[in-house]
Amino acid sequence: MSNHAQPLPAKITTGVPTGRLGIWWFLAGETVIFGGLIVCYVLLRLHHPEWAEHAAHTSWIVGGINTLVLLTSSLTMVQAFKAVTEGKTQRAVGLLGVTWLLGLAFLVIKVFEYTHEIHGGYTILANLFWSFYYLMTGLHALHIIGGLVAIAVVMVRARKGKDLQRVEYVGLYWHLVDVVWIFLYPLLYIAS
Amino acid sequence: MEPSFLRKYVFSVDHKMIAKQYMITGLVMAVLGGYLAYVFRVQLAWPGESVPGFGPVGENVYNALVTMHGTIMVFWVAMPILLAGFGNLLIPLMIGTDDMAFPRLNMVSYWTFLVSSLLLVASFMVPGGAAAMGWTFYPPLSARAEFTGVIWGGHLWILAVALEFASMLMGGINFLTTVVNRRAPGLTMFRLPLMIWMLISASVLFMFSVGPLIAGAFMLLLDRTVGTGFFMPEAGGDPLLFQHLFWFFGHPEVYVILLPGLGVVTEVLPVSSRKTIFGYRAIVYSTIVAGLLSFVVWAHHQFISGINPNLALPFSITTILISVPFAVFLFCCIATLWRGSIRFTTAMLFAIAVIAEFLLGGVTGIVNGSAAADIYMHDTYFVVAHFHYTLFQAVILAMFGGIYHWFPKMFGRMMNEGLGLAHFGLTIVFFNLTFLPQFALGFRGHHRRIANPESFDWLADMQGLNVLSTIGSIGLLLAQIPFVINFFHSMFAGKQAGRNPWQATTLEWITPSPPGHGNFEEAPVVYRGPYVYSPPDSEKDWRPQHLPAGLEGTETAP
Amino acid sequence: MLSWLPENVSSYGSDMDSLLRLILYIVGVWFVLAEVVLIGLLVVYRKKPGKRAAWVPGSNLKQLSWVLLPCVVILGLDLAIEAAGAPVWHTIKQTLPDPDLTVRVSGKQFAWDFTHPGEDGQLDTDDDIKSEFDLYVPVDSVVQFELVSEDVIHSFWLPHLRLKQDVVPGRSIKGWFEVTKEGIYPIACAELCGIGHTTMGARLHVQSLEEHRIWVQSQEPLDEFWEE
Amino acid sequence: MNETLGHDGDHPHSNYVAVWTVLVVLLVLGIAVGFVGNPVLGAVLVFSVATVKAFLVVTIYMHLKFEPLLVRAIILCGLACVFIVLIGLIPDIVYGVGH
Repeated sequence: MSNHAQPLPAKITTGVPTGRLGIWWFLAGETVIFGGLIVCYVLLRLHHPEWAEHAAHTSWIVGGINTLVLLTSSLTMVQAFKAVTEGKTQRAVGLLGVTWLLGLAFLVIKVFEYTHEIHGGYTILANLFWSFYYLMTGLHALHIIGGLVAIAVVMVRARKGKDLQRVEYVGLYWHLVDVVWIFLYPLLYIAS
Repeated sequence: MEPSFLRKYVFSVDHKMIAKQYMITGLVMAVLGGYLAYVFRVQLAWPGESVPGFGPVGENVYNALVTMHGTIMVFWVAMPILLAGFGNLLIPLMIGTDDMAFPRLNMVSYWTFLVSSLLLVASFMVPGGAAAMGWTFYPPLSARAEFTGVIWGGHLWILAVALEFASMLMGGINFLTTVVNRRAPGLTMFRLPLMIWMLISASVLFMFSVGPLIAGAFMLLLDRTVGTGFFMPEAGGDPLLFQHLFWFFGHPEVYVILLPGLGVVTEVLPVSSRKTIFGYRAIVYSTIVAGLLSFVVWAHHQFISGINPNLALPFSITTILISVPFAVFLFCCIATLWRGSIRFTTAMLFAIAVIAEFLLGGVTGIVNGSAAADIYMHDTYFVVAHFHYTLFQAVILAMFGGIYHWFPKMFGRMMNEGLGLAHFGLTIVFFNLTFLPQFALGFRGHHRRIANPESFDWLADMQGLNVLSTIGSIGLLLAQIPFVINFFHSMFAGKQAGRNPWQATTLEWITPSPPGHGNFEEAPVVYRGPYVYSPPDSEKDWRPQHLPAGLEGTETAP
Repeated sequence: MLSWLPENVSSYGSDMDSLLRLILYIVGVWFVLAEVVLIGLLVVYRKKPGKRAAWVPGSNLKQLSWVLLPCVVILGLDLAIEAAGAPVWHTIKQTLPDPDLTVRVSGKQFAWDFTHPGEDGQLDTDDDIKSEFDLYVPVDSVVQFELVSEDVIHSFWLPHLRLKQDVVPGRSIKGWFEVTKEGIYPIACAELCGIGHTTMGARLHVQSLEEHRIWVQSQEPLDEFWEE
Repeated sequence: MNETLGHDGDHPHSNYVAVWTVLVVLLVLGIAVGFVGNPVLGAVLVFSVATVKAFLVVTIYMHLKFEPLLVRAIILCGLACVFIVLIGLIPDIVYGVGH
């Protein structure tokens, strides 16, 4: 540090648009929340090898279909962003609509899955594994619902050609929800 | 166009108004927290007597009092005033921008915080009373309502804390994005005032440490409401898991509220000693090191909680190592005074008191940090005295210092120095009278959170110290009266402050007092570091950050 | 401050007291030194007419060494404190000497239950002696305890023995102590455990070997009485 | 919040459909390795596949590979914290004494 005046540096900020930077900070916070939850589950799961028995009652087929649905929705979401950067707003709105429907499909499948499991006697109180199952998938489903609301808002604005940068922001969020599911799926459905 | 009353004072998106909203809400909560402390201190000094202004204190009421005192002081006083209040007020002003990056998010953040405060206050009025599980909320005590008899108070506590975290996360995102992207031209990271460094370090620490606890709070809420067993051993859960999650957050949280307080000190010291801060980079790096270390020390709160005893030693070593970066900080502050020209303004007195008291808080931390000594000291009044000597000074004393220092930027007027001096003297005397005896009580083995020290024979001959401490705490509360008078009187009738009453160098002092909408009349450009006081090549003993080359010596004040 | 400590009656208590003394001396010296320097600087460099402050930015190593060298010393002292504390921790928490007597301590809201072995010296046999509020142990003998909790977290706290250990439901935590002086000492709960936390106390009765033997024998009828 | 597109923060686009194809193949692979007899080996393989999938989504769909160091550091710090918790808690929760 000097007391003398110094020339201005050419550039001081990161070059990341403010909105996108804010979203990344938000996603980092989300990462730690879901990460903390997953860590708790993993630790207790390692302590209780007998949970494998319960985990066998989750359906890897339904879970797999849902993973496919989410992966595809991520594809349509990123395509919508691409369309925005190419100036094809109407195509972007259409792709956002497809993403929205895929998100809804995920939730519908999830509801059927829950119904089936609860009828089978596997409620949230059945065992700690199921408590974790409902907490983790439930929290994830809440994020999907939040994402659907956000996508709807962005779509309405984008139709009028406004706030197009938000397509990217909501996309970043949506991909993170996808990434969380990519980990939840093996944790709850596959690993024995 | 003049904004409507609602837009200007209630649903404001202006960072200065939001800062005032945070501070006033925090001060109101501080009064509540102080009142709770008064009630249980009287109970401790004269057990069983009816407390004037409250009534008799039952045992569960006592537990609720200490729980809510801790919760309120950490989450509803320290965080909103120091982090959110000073952060909102100072970040845009100090980095030379017109507002936060996301003004509307900022407003949402305050309103979320206000709702959380109301929920917390409401928990006193629900059947069963407020939460009585200790501010650390350890399960299984907190995981089942029947263990304490508190049902709704506990639910509301978790909800309120969760909302408060959400609010502070939004605020943190705002702070970090603003500082990264909206600094004035020329304001590189190493020209930032140290207060900004402290605020963003605190925000980063909060953001990365709170996640696991939020996950834990979801689990705990389900345990309480639905009856799951995430933390109940009979269901396969583990009570220690929550303690780990809590303290993984809890230790960085200490620095979240400590660092902004130290930031106030680093701003006030150079101004009032007319001398550049000693070791700017050393302070920045030691803050970063302390922040990093704070993520790997959490188990020192759990030495005797049943954790694997082999873990204690590594955690004890990392804990004790933390004394090094803080020693660097304190020594740099003390070295700043060397060969200065010290003016004893009220703000300066408080800043010096922060250093003096923090020294005692810091060295007593070594006793707790040593795993072996902690076997004896854990959960005694020694710990209580220790963390009040670190946090009371960082939160309350630094807050007062900050308010006296930046009052012109909040209300355009100066606070009264005479009343300030009285406030300072009484606060320091009674603060030490309250907490010094508690070190002795801790040595005696007086454990925490008991409503009646007379139930244990070996504590009987130390009861006089409890009385002394209570007298101190009552005096400490009364000592705030001059401040309240000063605050409201100066707000309306204080001496008009010019732009730069302290002849300070950082950017907030080139704005009008109080700054108008948009803060700066013309966007500032920064040419130098933040603390150029008494430069050797000038007659003037201060040189603002925005003064271009060739104009040195043309500073005018105020 | 050490004179405020309750009388030490355990075999490892004097190690704990010396550790506390060592830490207090080290940090006390530093605390006083730092405060004296602070106050001295405030007095010497108060504002005086015609005198202006110097320009000392502390940006080079030569100036910074005034701050960094003391910190290196502090680092060394920190490690010394750790080195002094590690054996004490090891003795109290990381070792389990062969016991002369094993007892089970069970915390519950809001009392301590103690299970002593009967004449056979074994726990979980028919002649176990149960007692609420009173733990009986012989003097100068290694007593191993097993801590369990029936409901919430408690903390087994014996100030005169310099011993504290949380009691966690779902875990069984072992520890030990050896009392060097006969007498009756308080036991308290040091972790907030609910409404009755304040009153959750018990007594440790330290008897001579002979007294303890007689006590064990005299308890059998009571135990049968309990069984009914 | 009134940024427009076309500033220096924009990224090149990759072939997203190809990435999606890889992701689906990995999904099938992940399910398949779940049926490996050895539970330890199975778990390692399953989570390796999941990590690769997540890496692809984050770097390409979320364009993290085009972001400056700061943004990558933010995410890495978050992950680092999660790992600290995981490592720090293993001795207690997984191998806790007598629980």
